[in-house]
Parts: sequence; C-alpha cells; structure tokens
Amino acid sequence: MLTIAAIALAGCATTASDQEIASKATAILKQSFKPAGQAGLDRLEQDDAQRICSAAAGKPVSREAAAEIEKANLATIRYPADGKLVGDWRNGEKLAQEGRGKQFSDDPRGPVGGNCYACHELTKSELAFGTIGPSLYQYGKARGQSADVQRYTFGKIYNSEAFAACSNMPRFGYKGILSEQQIKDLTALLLDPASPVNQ
Amino acid sequence: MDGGRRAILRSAGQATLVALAAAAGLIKPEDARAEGWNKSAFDARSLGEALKGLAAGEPAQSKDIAFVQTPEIAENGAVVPIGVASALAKTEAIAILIEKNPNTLAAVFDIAPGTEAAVFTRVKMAQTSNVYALVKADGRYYIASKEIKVTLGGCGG
Amino acid sequence: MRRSSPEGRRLAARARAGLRALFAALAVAAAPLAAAQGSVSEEIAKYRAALQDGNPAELWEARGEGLWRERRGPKQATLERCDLGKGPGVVKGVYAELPRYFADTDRVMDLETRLVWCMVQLQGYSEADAKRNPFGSGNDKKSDIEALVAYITSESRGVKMNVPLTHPKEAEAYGVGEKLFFFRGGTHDFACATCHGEDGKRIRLQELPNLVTKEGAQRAYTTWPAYRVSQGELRSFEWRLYDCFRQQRFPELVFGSDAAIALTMFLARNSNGAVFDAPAIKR
Amino acid sequence: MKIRASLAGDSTEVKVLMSHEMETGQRKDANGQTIPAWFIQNVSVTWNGKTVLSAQWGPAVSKNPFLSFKFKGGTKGDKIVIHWVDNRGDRRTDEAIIA
Repeated sequence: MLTIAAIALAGCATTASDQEIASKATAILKQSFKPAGQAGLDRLEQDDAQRICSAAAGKPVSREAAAEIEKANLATIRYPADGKLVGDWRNGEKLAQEGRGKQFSDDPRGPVGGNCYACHELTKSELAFGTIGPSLYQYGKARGQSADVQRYTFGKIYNSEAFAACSNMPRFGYKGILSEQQIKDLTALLLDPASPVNQ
Repeated sequence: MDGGRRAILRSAGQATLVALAAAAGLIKPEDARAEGWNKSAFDARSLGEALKGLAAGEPAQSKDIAFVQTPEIAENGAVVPIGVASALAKTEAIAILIEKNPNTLAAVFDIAPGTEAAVFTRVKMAQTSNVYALVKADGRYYIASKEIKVTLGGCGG
Repeated sequence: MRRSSPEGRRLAARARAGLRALFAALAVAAAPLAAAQGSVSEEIAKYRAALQDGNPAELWEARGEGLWRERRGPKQATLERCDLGKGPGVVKGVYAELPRYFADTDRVMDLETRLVWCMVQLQGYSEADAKRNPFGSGNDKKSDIEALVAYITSESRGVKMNVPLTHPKEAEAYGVGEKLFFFRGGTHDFACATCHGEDGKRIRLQELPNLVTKEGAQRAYTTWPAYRVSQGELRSFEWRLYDCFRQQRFPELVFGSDAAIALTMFLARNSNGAVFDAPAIKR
Repeated sequence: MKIRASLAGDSTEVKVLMSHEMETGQRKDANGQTIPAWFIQNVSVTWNGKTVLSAQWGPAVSKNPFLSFKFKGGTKGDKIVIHWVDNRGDRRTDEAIIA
C-alpha cells in the first residue's frame, strides 16, 4: 500500500526547477499582498486541501490524494445538534442572491451571503445565474427529502470537499462563511417542496 | 389592431376632454432665458406627471417612433443605450422617459429643422422598466414604448 | 418640447387627437413584447454592441496624452523621455511587448510599474507619491496612472501581442505567474483558475474567459484596459487583478508588486499573436 | 469633451462624449450622507453658429454622457461647437472641425 502511494507520488513528482519556481512563487505571494479590512495575510496560509489542489494546477489530483482530502474534510462537518437540517427557504433565497461577505471591502458585521446564483441556476425567475456549478433547479424535486438527502445536502454546503476533492465550491460551514442556521436555510431552498427551486 | 384601438379610444373620449381642459391651464409661458430647464417635468415622479410637466397632454401611440440600437436586456443599469428615431413629419422634439426611475423624465432633445429626428444616448435605469419615447411633431405629441430588462452581472460582490 | 406651440394650435391639435387617449396608448404600450424576444445572450450581445460606438475611455486617453506631455513633478519634466521598452519617448506599440525585462532596473516590469519608475526618475516624484492613487474614483480622485495607461495602451491598438520570454527573469516571472494563477487560498478556497480554468462558464450572466487556453487569454488580455460602465471608470490591468483578488477574498494585492507583474506576464504572454484592441468598454 | 464630426453622404454625424459625474442625488456616501445631485442640465450643438440640437437632461443620463445624431449639410472644415451647463452653473464649451 505504501509502495503504491510512493510510486504514485513519484509519477507526478515535480522537476527541480519547477520546485524552485514554486518556492519563488510562495515568497513573492507573501510580499505582494497587504492586510486590508477584514482580510489579513493569514488568508494566504494554505491548508492541506488548498495546497494539494493548487499544486495540481487544474488537473485532477491522484485518487489517493482525493480520498485523503475527502476523508479529512468529511470529519469537519458539524451537523446541527437539534437534528433539524432544513430551515426557511425564503431566507435561503436571500442568501443565494447575496454576493457580499468576507471581501476586504465588505463590512465585517455583514451581510454575508452564499452567492449561489453566481455559479448555479436555482430558479426559473432569476435569469442572471452562473454556470460554474451544475444547475440546481428542481434539486429537491428530483431527489426527495429523505434523511440521507438532507444530510448530504447540508454536508455539501458545509464542506464541499468532503464529497469532491478540489471542488470549486467554497466550504461554507467549515471555513466559517455561513452559520449553521444559514446552511439550514440554504438546504431548505434546495429541498423544501414550496421553494421556487422545486417549482 | 387599428379597429380595436379605435374602440378603446372612443370609450376614453370623454375622459380626454376633461384632461384637455386641465392640461390647458398647465401650459407654461416661454422661459425668457436662452437655456431653460423644465424643472416640473424633470421633478415628476410618474409618467402622467412627467407628461403634464412637458405639456404633452395625452400623446397618441405611434408606430412611426422606433427604438434603434436599444437592447431589450441591459447588462448593467448604469449605462443603458437608447436610440429613438421618429418618422413623423416635422419632428420638433424627442423625450426619453423611464417609468420606474425615481424621476421619470430622463432627457428632452429639441430637433432643429434639418436635423435628423434620431438621437442616441445612454441612461441609467434603477430596475427593469418600460421606457417611453415621446415625440412632438408638427405641434402634436406621440409616444411609443419598450420594456428593457436590467440584469445583475458580475460576481455579485 | 418646453417651447410650446401657440395655444390655439395646440388645442386644435388636441381636438384632432381626441381619439388618442393616453390610457389607450398606455394599454397598448404595456402589452408584453410578444415575439422577437431574442435569447438572453443575444440581447446581451446587442447591449455590448450598442456600447462600442462611443467609449468614454477616450476621455481618459485624451487626459493621459496631456499628462504625458505636461511638465510635472519636482523636476518639472514631461514623460516624453520615458523608455517603455522601445526607446525613450516611444509609445507606439510598446504595450504589446509588456511586461518585459528592463536592464536599468534589472527587473521585469509591467506598464504601470514602468510609468511609476519614469515618474520617479524623470519628474522627481517620490515612489510613494507616484503610486499614491493607482485607481481612480470619481471626479475628486482621478488617477493619473490610469489616464496614462489609457493613452499608452491606445497607441498599441491594432498591434499584435508579442511579449518576450527571452531573458531568464522573464521566464521566471511567467512561471511564477502560472503558479499564482492556480493558488487557492482565503476563506473561499478561490484561485484565479476557479473562475477562469474552464471553457464556456459564466458567473451570473458574465462569460468567463478560460485563461488557461490561448484563445481565452487572447480574448481577455487584448480587451484590457476597459471602461467599466458599472463603475464609470477606466480600469487598468493592474486594477483587474486587484479586484479579482478582492473578490477571491484575498488580502489586498499591492500595486506594482511582483505577484501582479508575474500574473500579468503569464496572461500577456499567453495572448501572444492576438491583435491588441483596447481600451475597450465592458459591463 | 471628445467630439467627432464626420461627413456621411449629405449629412454630418456628430458624436460626443462628455466628462461629467452625472450624480443622481440618490446615492449615499460611505458615511451615509446623501451625495448631492450634480448633472448636466443643458446641452447645445451649433454648426457655423446655427443651433442644430439642444437638449435638457436630468440626472438619469449616464455618467460621462454620450450623444450622437446627424444633421443635413455641413462641409469639411466647418466648425461644430458644443456647450453644456450643469446644475451647479459650471459650463464647458468645446469645438471640433468636421472631418
């Protein structure tokens, strides 16, 4: 097992000069940013997932690395103590529309949104949706509302990399972007039969 | 289309006369200054008020007014290109009105004889709205409209 | 329209127009636009086309040209001896070959950084003063750098991008830029590549160029700087990077920093062969 | 101002960009204070001294306004003068030659 991993690593080992460039890039990065508003230089400190996904440079990471990332991130998900995973879809819709939050230009007191429409189609009434992520229109209608679907949906919003290593989607719960209640409300936007997502 | 419109118009005939009388009292004396600015029209907060301010009364719907180089969707409400062309003889003025803006009237252009009755400019739109092109031709007023949708572009931040 | 025709004539006209009640006019007007509604992207394309004719960037270009020729700074000198890579005073076509290595500073520099250097060397400004206001904001805070950038880039319109990668420091900057392009960080795990690493993607309604491909880099890089209608400002490429990082939830990219130059080098070099066509006008 | 006046058949096409904030009076600054309205109210375009177009604008005209139209006549070398005055009483006049 260890041997296989070692071979896999060797297979995508970087050349010496590439490593030089990489360390140069890290040094340059640190000198090229300054703290502003709520965004300190700590935001340039990468965790394992960020580091491994960056090094892949847009290509898929190895199966082993992906499994490691997913396992580590799955362990971070905190499900609500009250066991209720589905909140208010109306507030979820507002959060899906809200693009502000965590930028150095944003008020640290909020609002902070999920900005879901930036990347996903969600409802038929909002034409201005992005396509970086898949369409989520009729997400709940297609999947139902079983306990498993609720857990997956809440968990995916909480930490997307638990299910897809190097996902483009932010880890809203794990990184403290959205509160537990806000994630419940987004879960409701996706799953509630009354939500415009499921019309 | 024509027959239908006439029917509607006939039924509204009585209301028209009342409105005419009211409008007659609103005609403003010629401003003595070379550069006048029609404050009451620009302050108007509805289409009806703006038309009153312009002393336009009840303009007739006209197919001889066209929106040209005017998209149906604006990528940003801060800059919405609007072109208005009038095929009405003796067009003297063209005005652009935006129904759902805080102030309805956006611009008025006086067209000198010899100048083509077509103007192109850019306006701000607070939200998706009907945009009206009002034309004064040979002393009479005509109107046409077009809905322009304002979308949210960019990253949302 | 304010100048009303004689009252009598008006009333006569009104009587003739008696059939044309406002209500009816509005009823017709308010009817939904039935057919002829193009798709969203077609209509957005029309919107953009309508903006092409009459780009307020020209106001910045004119101001920038004035600043280039004006005696300014402690030394009361013009920038007309500034060497942007093709010799002192040459403006034509220089932007198509930037960033590049400059022997006099032993550094790879982009246009903005080089302009700052010229303002310091030729006009006697302190570096801090020259960099003080890199991005304009309204009438009270006009950026001289952005105006100069508008003028100088306009002098490369129609010129093929031809960014060199011959000096080792140019190659290094390109390599570093590529690494930075894929660097994920911040609260949201975003990298440049998150939005600009795949073909045919949109954020909201905005198409995202895939900057990893030659075509994507060419289309994007050759249309900056641009007048942003959403801001009513001309924006330079350094601003583009600065604001991308803001939206990536990173801290603030330092103007003229090595990261800014390296990323510019990566993207500019990838656009080689395409015809430069800016300052443009964008949402 | 950036003025372009060019002959197109027997007409002259005038295109102009004006540098102006066109502040609506509806926006607030960072401190929550309303930014006062500041916008061009009157524009006039003359060709050899004769007014060919005049306009009244409200604050809904976009920042850095654009205006384009055509008039009959005009020959190369004729002078086009554009003048604006805003609600603060600031004025600006610029000229261009028909090309």
